[in-house]
Amino acid sequence: MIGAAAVVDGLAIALLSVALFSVALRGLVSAVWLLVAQSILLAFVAATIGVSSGAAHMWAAALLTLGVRTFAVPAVLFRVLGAVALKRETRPLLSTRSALILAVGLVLVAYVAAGRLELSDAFPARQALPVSLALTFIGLLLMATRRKAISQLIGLITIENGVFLAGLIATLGLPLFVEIGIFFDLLVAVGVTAVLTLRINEQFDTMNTDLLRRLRG
Amino acid sequence: MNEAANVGLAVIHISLLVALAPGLSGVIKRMKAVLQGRRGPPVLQPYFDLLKLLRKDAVVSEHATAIFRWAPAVYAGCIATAALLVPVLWSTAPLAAWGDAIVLVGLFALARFVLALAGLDTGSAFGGMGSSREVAVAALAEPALLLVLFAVAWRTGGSDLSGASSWIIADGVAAFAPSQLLALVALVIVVIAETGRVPVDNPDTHLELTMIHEGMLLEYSGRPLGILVWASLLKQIVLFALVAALFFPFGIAATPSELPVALGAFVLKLGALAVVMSLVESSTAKLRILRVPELLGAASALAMLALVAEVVVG
Amino acid sequence: MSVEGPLPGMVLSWQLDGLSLFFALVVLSISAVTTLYAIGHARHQHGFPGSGLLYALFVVAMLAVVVAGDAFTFLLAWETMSLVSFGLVLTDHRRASVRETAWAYLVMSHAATAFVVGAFLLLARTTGSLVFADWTARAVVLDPAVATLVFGLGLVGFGTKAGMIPLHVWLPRAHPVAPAHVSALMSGVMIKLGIYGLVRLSFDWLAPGPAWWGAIVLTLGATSAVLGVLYALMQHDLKRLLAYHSVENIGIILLGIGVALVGRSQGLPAVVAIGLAAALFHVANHAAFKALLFMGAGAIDGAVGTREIERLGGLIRRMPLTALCFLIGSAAISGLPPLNGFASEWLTFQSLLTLGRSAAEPHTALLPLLAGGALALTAALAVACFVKAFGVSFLALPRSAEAAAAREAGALELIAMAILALACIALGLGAAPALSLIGQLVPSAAAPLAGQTLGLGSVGSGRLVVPNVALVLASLAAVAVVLPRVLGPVRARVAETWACGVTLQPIHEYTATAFAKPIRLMFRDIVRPVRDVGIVHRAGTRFVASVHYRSHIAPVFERYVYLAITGRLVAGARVVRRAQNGSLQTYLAYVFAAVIVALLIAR
Amino acid sequence: MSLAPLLVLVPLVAAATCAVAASRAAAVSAMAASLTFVVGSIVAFSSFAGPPEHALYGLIYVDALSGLVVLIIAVVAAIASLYAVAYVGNAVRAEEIAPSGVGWFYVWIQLSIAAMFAVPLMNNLGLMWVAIEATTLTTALLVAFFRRRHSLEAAWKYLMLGAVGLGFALFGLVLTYYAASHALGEAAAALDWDQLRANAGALDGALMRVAFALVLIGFGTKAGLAPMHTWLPDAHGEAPTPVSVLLSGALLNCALYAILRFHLLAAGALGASFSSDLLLGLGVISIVVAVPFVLVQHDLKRLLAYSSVEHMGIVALAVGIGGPLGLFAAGFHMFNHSVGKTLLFVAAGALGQRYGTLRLSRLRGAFEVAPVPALGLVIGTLAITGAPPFAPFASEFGIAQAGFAGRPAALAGAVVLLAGSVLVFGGMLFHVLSVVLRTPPRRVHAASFPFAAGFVGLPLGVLLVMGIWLPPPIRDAFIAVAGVLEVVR
Repeated sequence: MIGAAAVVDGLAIALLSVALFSVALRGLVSAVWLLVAQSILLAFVAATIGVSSGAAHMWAAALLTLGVRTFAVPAVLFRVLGAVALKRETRPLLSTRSALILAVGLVLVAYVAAGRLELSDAFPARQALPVSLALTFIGLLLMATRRKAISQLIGLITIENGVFLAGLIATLGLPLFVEIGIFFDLLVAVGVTAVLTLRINEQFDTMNTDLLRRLRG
Repeated sequence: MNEAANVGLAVIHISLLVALAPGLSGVIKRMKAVLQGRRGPPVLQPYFDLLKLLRKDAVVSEHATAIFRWAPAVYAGCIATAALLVPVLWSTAPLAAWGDAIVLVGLFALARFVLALAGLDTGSAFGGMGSSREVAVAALAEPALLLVLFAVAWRTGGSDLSGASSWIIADGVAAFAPSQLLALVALVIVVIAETGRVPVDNPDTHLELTMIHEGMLLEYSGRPLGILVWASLLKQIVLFALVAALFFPFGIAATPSELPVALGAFVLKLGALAVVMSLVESSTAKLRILRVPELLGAASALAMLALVAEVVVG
Repeated sequence: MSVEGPLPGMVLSWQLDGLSLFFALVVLSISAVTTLYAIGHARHQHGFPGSGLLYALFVVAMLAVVVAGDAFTFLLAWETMSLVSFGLVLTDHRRASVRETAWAYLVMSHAATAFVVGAFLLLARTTGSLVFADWTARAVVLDPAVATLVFGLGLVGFGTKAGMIPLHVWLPRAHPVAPAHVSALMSGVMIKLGIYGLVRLSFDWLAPGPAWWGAIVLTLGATSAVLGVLYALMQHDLKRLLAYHSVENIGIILLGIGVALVGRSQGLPAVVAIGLAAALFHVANHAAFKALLFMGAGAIDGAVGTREIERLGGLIRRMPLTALCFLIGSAAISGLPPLNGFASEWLTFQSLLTLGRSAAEPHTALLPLLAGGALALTAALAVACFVKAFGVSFLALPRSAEAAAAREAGALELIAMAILALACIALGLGAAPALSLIGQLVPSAAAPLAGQTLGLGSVGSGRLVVPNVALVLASLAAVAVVLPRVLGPVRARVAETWACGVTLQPIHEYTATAFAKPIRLMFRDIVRPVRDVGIVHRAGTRFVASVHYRSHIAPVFERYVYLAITGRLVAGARVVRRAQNGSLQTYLAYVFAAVIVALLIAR
Repeated sequence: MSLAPLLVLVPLVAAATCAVAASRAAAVSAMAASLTFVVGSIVAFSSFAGPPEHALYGLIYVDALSGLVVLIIAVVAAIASLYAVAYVGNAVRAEEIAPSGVGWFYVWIQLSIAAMFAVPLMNNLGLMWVAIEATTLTTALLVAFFRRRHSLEAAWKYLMLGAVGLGFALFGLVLTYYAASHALGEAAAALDWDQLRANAGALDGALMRVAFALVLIGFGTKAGLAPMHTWLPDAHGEAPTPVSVLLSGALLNCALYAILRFHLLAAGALGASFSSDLLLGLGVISIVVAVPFVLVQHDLKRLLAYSSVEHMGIVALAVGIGGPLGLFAAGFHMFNHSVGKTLLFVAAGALGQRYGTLRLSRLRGAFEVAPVPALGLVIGTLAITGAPPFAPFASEFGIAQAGFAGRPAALAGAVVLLAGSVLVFGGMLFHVLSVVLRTPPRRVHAASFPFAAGFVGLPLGVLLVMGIWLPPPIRDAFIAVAGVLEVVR
C-alpha cells in the first residue's frame, strides 16, 4: 500500500512539473502534446489507485481517462490547430520569466490553502491535493496570460485535470455515473469551444482574443 | 362700563384722533420751519388744505378700475380700525376685546396692499415706482415693528396693547429698563419709515422720483385724495399714540374723572414726539432708496437686541 | 376591516382617527373643486387619454395615504401617489425640460420614500409590528439615539414631500409644468400629506424627544418661509411663483409644528395645542387659497396662452371675475385680515409668542421670538409679491396682443374659483368655529378659544375676533365715504393718466422685474441675482441699436446641492465603469482574486 | 409515478423532433414549452403542498425550493419559447438569422430548457453539476447565434468564465463528497442531497468551509454575483432576446439554487453564520457594483443585465439575512424578479427589432413607434426597481424589514439595499424615459409582435396583484420554500 502512495506522489509531482513546463512553452502544438502527457500521468494515477485499493470503478476511470482525455480531446485540438495557419502563441501578456515566478508563487499559495486539509484516512498521498489545487491555479494563470483562443482552452483543460486529480485521490474516485457525466461534459465543452474558436478564426481571421475587447461598460 | 358708554368712548377716541391728526402734521411742519430759520406755514394749514380737497371734484384716469375707486375707503377704514386698537385716553382701547398688536400690524399691511394696488392700477410709472418702494420699505420695517411688539409683549404678558400699557403703568420705574430704550429707538425708526418721514421718504416734496408714499397717491385728486391724505395723517398719529402707549403710557385714565388729565398728557406726548420728529427731519438728509435697508436693518438689529436683553437678562 | 397583505403576518388595515379625518376632509373638498375646474378647463389642456383616470387614481391614492392603518399600506398609497402625479406632470412631455423635471421629481420622492421606509422599519424593529395602532398604543420606547435617527429620517422623508428647504428643489420645477388642476391639487393637498406624515411621526408614534428636535423644525420652517417668499418674488412665471409660495407656506406650517414639538418636549400641553392648531388651520387655509390661485393662473394661461407676468396686464377688464377671485386669493395668502390666511398666521404668531413666554431656559425662548421676526418678514414680502403678481398681471394696460385678446374663463372654472374664494372668506370670518372643529377632531390641537374669541384669554394675552374686526372695518370705511358728503356732492371727470405729457403706453408701466428690483437689490446676498446686459451698436457708430437684458436668480440649491451630488455620482460611475474593460484576462483576474479571498476567509 | 422526469424528457424529445423536422421547429418548441409549463406547475404546486418526493429510483428529488425553481423555469421557458416564434420570424426576415439555422436555434433552446429543468430535480449533487455545465454549453452557442463579432466575443467570454467557475465549483463538490463519504460511508448515496441534508451535522467543518467557499465563487460566477458577473452583460446583451430571457429569468436562478443547496449543507455543518455572512457579503457587493453600471449605460439590454446582477445580489442578501420573513421574501423576490425581468427583456427585444439597434441614444419615442412594448418597458422598470404597488416592492420591503430586525450585518445590508434600489431606480428610469419619450426617428423597421398585450399585460397583472395580495396557494408555496431554506441560527 505504502508503495502506491509514493508512486502517486511521484506522479503528482511529475504532473506539476509538466504544467510548469507548459507555462514556459510558447508553441501551441507542443502545448497540446503536454496535455496528452498530463492525461497519461492521470491515467497512471488512476491505475495505481485502482491496483492498490482494488476498487473496480477506478479501472473504469483510468480507461475513461485514456479514452477521453488522452485521445478524444487532443484529437479535437489538433483538428482545430490544423485549420489555423499560425502555430505559435503570440507574445503572451507576461514574459516567460515572470510567468514562471508567478506560477511558483501560485503553487506555494495552493500548498498553503490546501495544506491544512489533512485528508487523514483517504488515500495517504500527501502531495496530491495541494498539487491538484496548484494545477487549477496554473490552468487559470495560463488562461489569463495567453492571447490565443486555443491556449485559453488548453488552460481550461489544465484546470479540469487538476480537479479530476483531486477527485481521484480524495475519494478513490467519484461515483461512476457522476464520473461519466463529468467526462461527457468535458468532451462537449471542448467540442463547443472548438466550434467557437473556428468561428472566431473565420470572423476575425485570427485567434488572437485581443480583438475580443469591444464590449465595454 | 355698560355698552353705551363704550360706544361713546370709542366715538370720542376716534373723533379726537381724526381731529388732531392734521394739527399734528401742521405742528411738525411749523417746528421744522422754525428749526430751519423760516416762518413756515400756519399750524392749521393742513385743515384748510384737507377741507379744500374734500370739496373739489376728482379727476379719475381712464384706466382706473374699481380698485382705484375703492382704495381710499378701504385705506381709511383700516387706519381708523387700527386707531381703535391703541389705548389713548382710556386704559382699555375701544377694540381691545377683539384685536391686539398683531391685528394692528395686519391692518396696516391691508392698507398698504390696497394703496399699492391702487398705485399700480392707473398704469403710470410713478404709481408703480411708489408702490414698489413702499412694499420694499415695509418688507424691512414690519419685522422690526413686530420684534419690538414681541419684546414688549414678552414683558407684559401678551400682545394685547391695552394690557401692555396698563402693565407698564403698574410697573412704573422698570419701564425705563435698557431693553425698553433699545425697543423705543427701533420703534421710532420704524415710525419714521411708516409715516414717510425724511431719512426714508420726504413728505413735503412732489418730486416724483423721490416720493414713496406720495407716489402712490399721484393719480388721486379731489375728495378721494382728501380722504387718503387725512387717513395717512391719521396713520401718523396712531403710530405716535402707539409709541406713547407702549413706552410712556403714564396719564392714561383708569376712572372717568381722570379723562381731562389723560387728554392733557396725550397732547403733551404728541408734542414731545413732534419735537423729536422735526429734529430728526431737519438734521438728516434723505437716504438713497438702496441705503434705506441699512437704516431699517439697524432698526431690526436694535429690536433683536432689545429682545435678547429682555429675554436673556430679564 | 383588513385585507391579507403580500408578506406573512402582514395585514393591510385602515384607521380613521381625528387627524386622518381632518386631512381626508381637506383632500376631498379640494379635489372636488379641482375636478369641477378640470372639467371646465379641459378645452385648454390637451391631456393624454388616460389622464382622467390617473387624476381619479391620484385623489384615491391621497385618501388612502391618510387612512392607511399600517406601514405597508401607507407606503403603497404614498408611492402610488408619487407615481400617478409623475404621470400627470408628464402630460405634455414633448418638451425635454418637462421630462427632465418629471424624472427629477419622481426620483426625489422615491429617495424620500426610502428614508420613510428606513424610519418605519426602525420603528417596526422595536415594536415588532407594522400596524400604526401598535406604535401608538405602546408609546414606542426607543433609546434616544434610535429615536433621533427615526425622527431625522422621517423629517427628511416627509420634508422632501412637503417641499421644505433644502429638499424643495423638485417643487418649483414640477408644479408649473403640470396642468393647472393637477398642480392645484399637488400644491394644495399633496404636499400637506408630507405634513400629515411628520405630525403622525412626531406626535403619535414617537415619545416626546429632546427640545432641539423642535428647534431644528423651527429653524427649517423659518428658512423655508423666508427663502420661499424671496425666491417667489424673483419669479416671473406665475405658476413658479405660486410653487415657491407653497414652500413659504410649508415653512409657516412647520413653524407651528416646531412650536408644538418644543412644547411637547418641555411638557407644556397648552403650547402643543396652540402650535398644532395653528399648523393644522394653516394646512386647511393654504389648501384653499393655493388651489384657488393655481386655478386662477390656469385660467390666465388658458385665456392668454402664457404664464409670463411680463406679457400680461389689464386682465381685470377682460376677466373681471377671475380677477376678483385671484385678488381674494392674493389677499388671503398675504395674510391680510379678515381672511383665513391672517387668522392662521395670527395663531402662528401667538403660538411663537406663547412658547417664547413659557419656555424654561432663556435660549429656547429666544428662537421662537426670532422666528416670529422671520414670519413677519415673510408676511411683508408675501404682500409685496402678491401686489406684484396681481398688480402687474391684472391692472393697467395689457402688455401683449394675447393679453389684450384675453377672454373670461369658462363658467365651471369660475364656479370652482368662486367656491374657494368664498371658502377663504368663510374660514377667515369663521376662524373660531373652524378651530373648534379642529380641536374636536384632534384633541391635542385644541386651540385656546372662548366662544368667538381666539386667544389664551389670560390677562394681557392677545385676542382676535375676526368677524367683529371685519364689521368695524367695513363700517368705518363706509363712514369715511359718507362723512365728506356732508360738504356737498362732488363729480368725477375722466381723463388720461398723467405720463409727463405723453399719452400713456404699456411700455411706461412698471414691469414685474422692475417692481421686484428694490427687494432683489436689498436681498442680493441671499438671492444672488445674475444679470447680463448686451448692447448692440449700429454698425460702426456709437449709437445704440438695441439693448438686450436678461436676469435670472442663481439656482443655489440646485447647483451646490443636487447637481453637485448627481454630478459626482455619474463621474464616479464613469470611473468604475472602466473596470468592465472588455478583456477576458481582466475578468479571469477578478475571478482569481475572488477565489483567493474566499479561500483566505475559509481558512 | 411522479411527473418530474417528464420535465426533462419533453424538451429532449422536442429537441430531437426539431432537429429532424426543422421546418416546423417553432410550433414544436412552442407546444413543448406549453406542455412543460403545465407539468412544471403541477410538479411545483404538489411539491409546495406535500412532503418532498422521490422519483426515478431516487435520482430525482423535489422539495419546495426545487419546486419554486421548477415553477420559475416553467414560466420563463414558456414565455421565451412562445416569444421566440415571433422573434425568430422577424430575425429571419431581417436576415439576422439564416433560415437554415432556425431549426438548430430551437434544438438548442429545448436542450437548454431540458438542462435547466434537470438542475433543481437532480438529487445527486454531481449530476446537478453536470446539468449546470450542460446549461452553459447549450446556451453558449445560442449566445453566439447572431453571426456578429460582438456575439462571438460575448459567447467566448461566457463560455470561458462559465467553465472556470464550474471548475472551481467541481473542486468544492469533490471536497464535499470527500467530507460526505468520510461521514456517510463510501456508498453512491454520499452525494445525494436528501441524505446529505439530513445529517449535514456530521460533515467535517474545516473541509466544508473551503468547499463552500469554492462552490460559492464557482456557482456565483454562473449566478452572476459580483465580482464574477463580468460575462453577464455581454452575454445577455448580445444574445437573441429569447435566450436573454432564458439566461436572466431561469439560468441565474438555477445557479443560485445550487449555491442555496451548499449553503444549507455548510449551515448544517458549521452553523449558519459562516455561509450566511458570505452570502450577505456577496449580495451587498453585487448591489453596489451594479449601481454605477446602471447609472451610466449605453445599451438597453446591458442595462437590464446589470439590473439582474443587482437582483441576484438582493436574493443572496435576503438568504444571508435569513429568518422566516427574510427567506420568505427571498423566494418571493426570486419569483418576482424572474417574471419582471422576462417582461422587460421581451419588451426590449420587441423594441430592438423595431429600431434595429439597442443603443439608448438611438432609441427614441418608443411610445409612438411601439406603444405596448414601450408601456411594458416603463411600467416593468417601475416594477422591477421596487416601486410600489408592484410585487418587487413587497419582497424588497420584506427583505429590508427582516434586515432591520436582524443582526448588525443584516441591518447594514438592508441599508445598502434601500440606497442601491433608489440609485438604480433613478438610473434605469432616466434611460427608459429617454427611450420611451422624445420624438421617434423617421425610419423604423417593421417587426411583428403578436399577442403583445398578452406578453406585457399578463406579467404586469401578476406583479400588480401580488404586490397587494398574495393568493393563498402562492403564499403557502413561499412559506414552504422558507421552511426548506430555514437554517437554525
